[in-house]
Amino acid sequence: MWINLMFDCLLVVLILVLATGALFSTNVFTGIVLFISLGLAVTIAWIRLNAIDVAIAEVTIGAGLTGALFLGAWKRLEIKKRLQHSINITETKND
Amino acid sequence: MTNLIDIPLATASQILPLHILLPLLLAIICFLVKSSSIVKWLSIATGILHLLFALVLVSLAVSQNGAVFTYSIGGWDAPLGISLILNAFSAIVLLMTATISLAITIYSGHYFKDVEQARRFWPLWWLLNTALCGIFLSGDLFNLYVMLELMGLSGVSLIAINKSQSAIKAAYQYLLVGLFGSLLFLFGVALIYREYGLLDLSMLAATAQGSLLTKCALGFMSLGLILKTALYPLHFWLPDAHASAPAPVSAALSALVLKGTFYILFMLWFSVLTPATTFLGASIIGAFGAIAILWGSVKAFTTDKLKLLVAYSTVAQVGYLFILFPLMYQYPTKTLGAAAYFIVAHACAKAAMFMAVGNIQRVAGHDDIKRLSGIASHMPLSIFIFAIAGVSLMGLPPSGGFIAKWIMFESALETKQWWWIIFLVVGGLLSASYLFRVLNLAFTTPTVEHQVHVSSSAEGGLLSALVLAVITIVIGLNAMWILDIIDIGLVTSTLGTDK
Amino acid sequence: MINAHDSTSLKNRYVFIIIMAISMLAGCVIYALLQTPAPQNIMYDLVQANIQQSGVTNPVTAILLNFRAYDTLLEFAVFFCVSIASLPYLDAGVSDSSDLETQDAPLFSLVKVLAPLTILLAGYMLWVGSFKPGGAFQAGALLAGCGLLLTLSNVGVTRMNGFWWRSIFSMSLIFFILVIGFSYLHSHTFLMYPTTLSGRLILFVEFAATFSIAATLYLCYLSVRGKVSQGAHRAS
Amino acid sequence: MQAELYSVCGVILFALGLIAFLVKSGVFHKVLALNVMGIGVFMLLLATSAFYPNAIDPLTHGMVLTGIVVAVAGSALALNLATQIDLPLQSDEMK
Repeated sequence: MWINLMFDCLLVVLILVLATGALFSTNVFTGIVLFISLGLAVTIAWIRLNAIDVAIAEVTIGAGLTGALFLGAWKRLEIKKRLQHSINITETKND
Repeated sequence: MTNLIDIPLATASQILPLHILLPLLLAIICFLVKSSSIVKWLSIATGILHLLFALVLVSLAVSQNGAVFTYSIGGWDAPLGISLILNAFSAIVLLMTATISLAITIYSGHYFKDVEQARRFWPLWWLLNTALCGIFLSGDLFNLYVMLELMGLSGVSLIAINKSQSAIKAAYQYLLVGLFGSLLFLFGVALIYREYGLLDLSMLAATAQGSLLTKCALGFMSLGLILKTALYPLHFWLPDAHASAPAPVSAALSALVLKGTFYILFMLWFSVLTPATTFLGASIIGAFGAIAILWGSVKAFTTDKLKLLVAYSTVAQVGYLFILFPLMYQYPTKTLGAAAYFIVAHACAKAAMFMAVGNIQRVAGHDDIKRLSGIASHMPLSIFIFAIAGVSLMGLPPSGGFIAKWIMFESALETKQWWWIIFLVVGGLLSASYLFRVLNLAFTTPTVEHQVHVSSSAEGGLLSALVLAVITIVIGLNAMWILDIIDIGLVTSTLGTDK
Repeated sequence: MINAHDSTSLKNRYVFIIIMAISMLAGCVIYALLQTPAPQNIMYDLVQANIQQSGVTNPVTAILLNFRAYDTLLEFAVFFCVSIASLPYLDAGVSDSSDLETQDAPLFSLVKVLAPLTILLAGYMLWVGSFKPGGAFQAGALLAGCGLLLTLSNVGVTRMNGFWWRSIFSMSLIFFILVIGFSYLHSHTFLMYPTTLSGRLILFVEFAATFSIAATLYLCYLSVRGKVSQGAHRAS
Repeated sequence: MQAELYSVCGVILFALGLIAFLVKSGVFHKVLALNVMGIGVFMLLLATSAFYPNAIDPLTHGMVLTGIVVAVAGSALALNLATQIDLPLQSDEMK
């Protein structure tokens, strides 16, 4: 009983730390990776709360696919930024 | 409760789920069928059918002395399943939604020339209709959340259908605001569920108390819904979203979507979680409404773009809706009629106005107010519709807007909250000034370089807008009609849901 | 210079006020939460009493597809809406050669093993949903994950605008509405399944929903990621 | 005890997301904040059913499953629109 409660407390602290890290990190990529780990930590919390259905959905949809979406969008914006940058450089050269 | 449900009422209740299924089915068909003319005619036919259903429901509600229709989906009764609820108030709003969406459907058939845009428009438009009808019929808190999300997401996609940068930016901002608002609402739902273990609205209405947790929940839900309804300090997203969308979409967003979120808020305050409401809270909301009237009117007066002007006018008109809160708190029987009147009058007027403005913008190729001088001689019908809708927005006598404001006057006097009357009068004057600014220019003779060239068939699609504009006048002339339905509804049930 | 400094200090003050306000709000909510006794647990008894007639033995599936199937219908509508909204952006890409995707052999052979396994697992998940944790959403997400794996190893799908793809996106709703129509003929009530068939009807809906959900999630990924073309399109 | 712990954690997560949504600018942090707020609400809901560990309320599980799926749909649309916006993205001014 006591050990269970300790585990819950630790898990809650971990979740809060991961959430803070994901939300307030200055680097976008770090934020996304921390968010995916938050999803995994939360999955454990769902299992602790006897919600196995939700845990499966969280690990596949919440952490997995949302993470993939974030990474895909991040990658695309990085490429876009690079392209924009190169266009800007060529434009200034032309001027 | 059981004596109300006699056989004709039970049969009539069968129509309720059709209001959701019909638009949903059409959304799928519109998505799968490629031919745009089939889609168009099918949409118009469904719109008419939908309107007929709504008419049947309203006439039944009247003939059954304002009976409350309830329908347990799947035969599972309230705490386990979801029930649909229709009372006199929501019947009127539902009828209004069906009418306006039919008008917008007909207008859109003319509006979208680009086949690609039309193909994206129709399924999303019918999904939006599904969500709207779902909100007005829903009797379950979590179901309301899902409906809000559906309404928000389809609204966002509708703004973005023309893929221009400004539209996508506006859609993105609207989406963030919408998701944020829905999450605040969902947080409130979770708190309510934490306290009562219930989601059904009529059961909640019977058990809710004014505890601190319920107050918090109501606060979060109200905040989310106020954000989505764009009350003054939280209106920042509205002008962009409404101005950069295609005209039929702006009409739907201003006339219907805002009313959807307002309806939920109104219902939560005055029929579900009433013990948790306070006069102070209602007055604060009313005060922001008053500021919204002034701010929106001033912004509308100073803007250069016609569509932005109409969008800011929406910000101002939303202010009136929120002034209803303190009045409603003290004098519900009378103010409910004002609320119904105001919602219907503003929705019809604003939809007609956006359609007219959309037509002007498309024909003239821009919506710069300064360059629109003399437009009245080219597009008399558009300006005529604009003017009639404007009469209702200003609240001049033979219009629905006048009746609504008149009842608000009366209940403000009755409850000795005379200070709201100042804002009602000033708001009316201000809206008159910004609307006359447009009308004035439209009737002046233009300078040569600002000539607008108009083809003869420019105003073909405006028939439905004209009908809406006429409706705003008719409900003004025939004032008793809506009020009677509301009064009948009040006899059998208290305000919103049945207890 | 002074101006810039002023604006940052103003922003800091604004941030500080937001943080303080929200912390106080959260404190108030937590205080209220701890004051409130646990809610009455009527749902459990109700679900237990009615689960026999629902056609499935997993209570969550019973809630999702029978007692509150209306919510689920609308949720499918939400997904449908997102797929309509995402379709036009499918081809608008600015990616150049990408290093997230690879063509190296070890990954490809791994994917060749993993993909059928994921599909198998998704099928199991779908079937198991009626009596154990699992169901359409989880299966759909797994299937979408399989699609994602294939994309990562450059086995792409084209022409999601076509009629068959579009019918897959709307499949969940079409099947659901068919089931609604069918059961209406039996029971004359919206969404009331005939008791003897309800288990099979639920599985039928879930089967369709799995494909729709998978297709929509996959489409979302593809449209967010953009089209992979060798530096063809440039941002304007 | 467990239920209280997780509901407090849910509220704190929601508040963290709220702060990040209002304070942070940039696409990814906004959408991440929305997701974290969602997780907070889900935790609050699931914690409610943990008051009766022997009689788990399946309704909350159903709600959370629906909520997770709707959240993914919303994030996907948001990222989709965000990637369509031309740079610079910092110009999106949200309160």
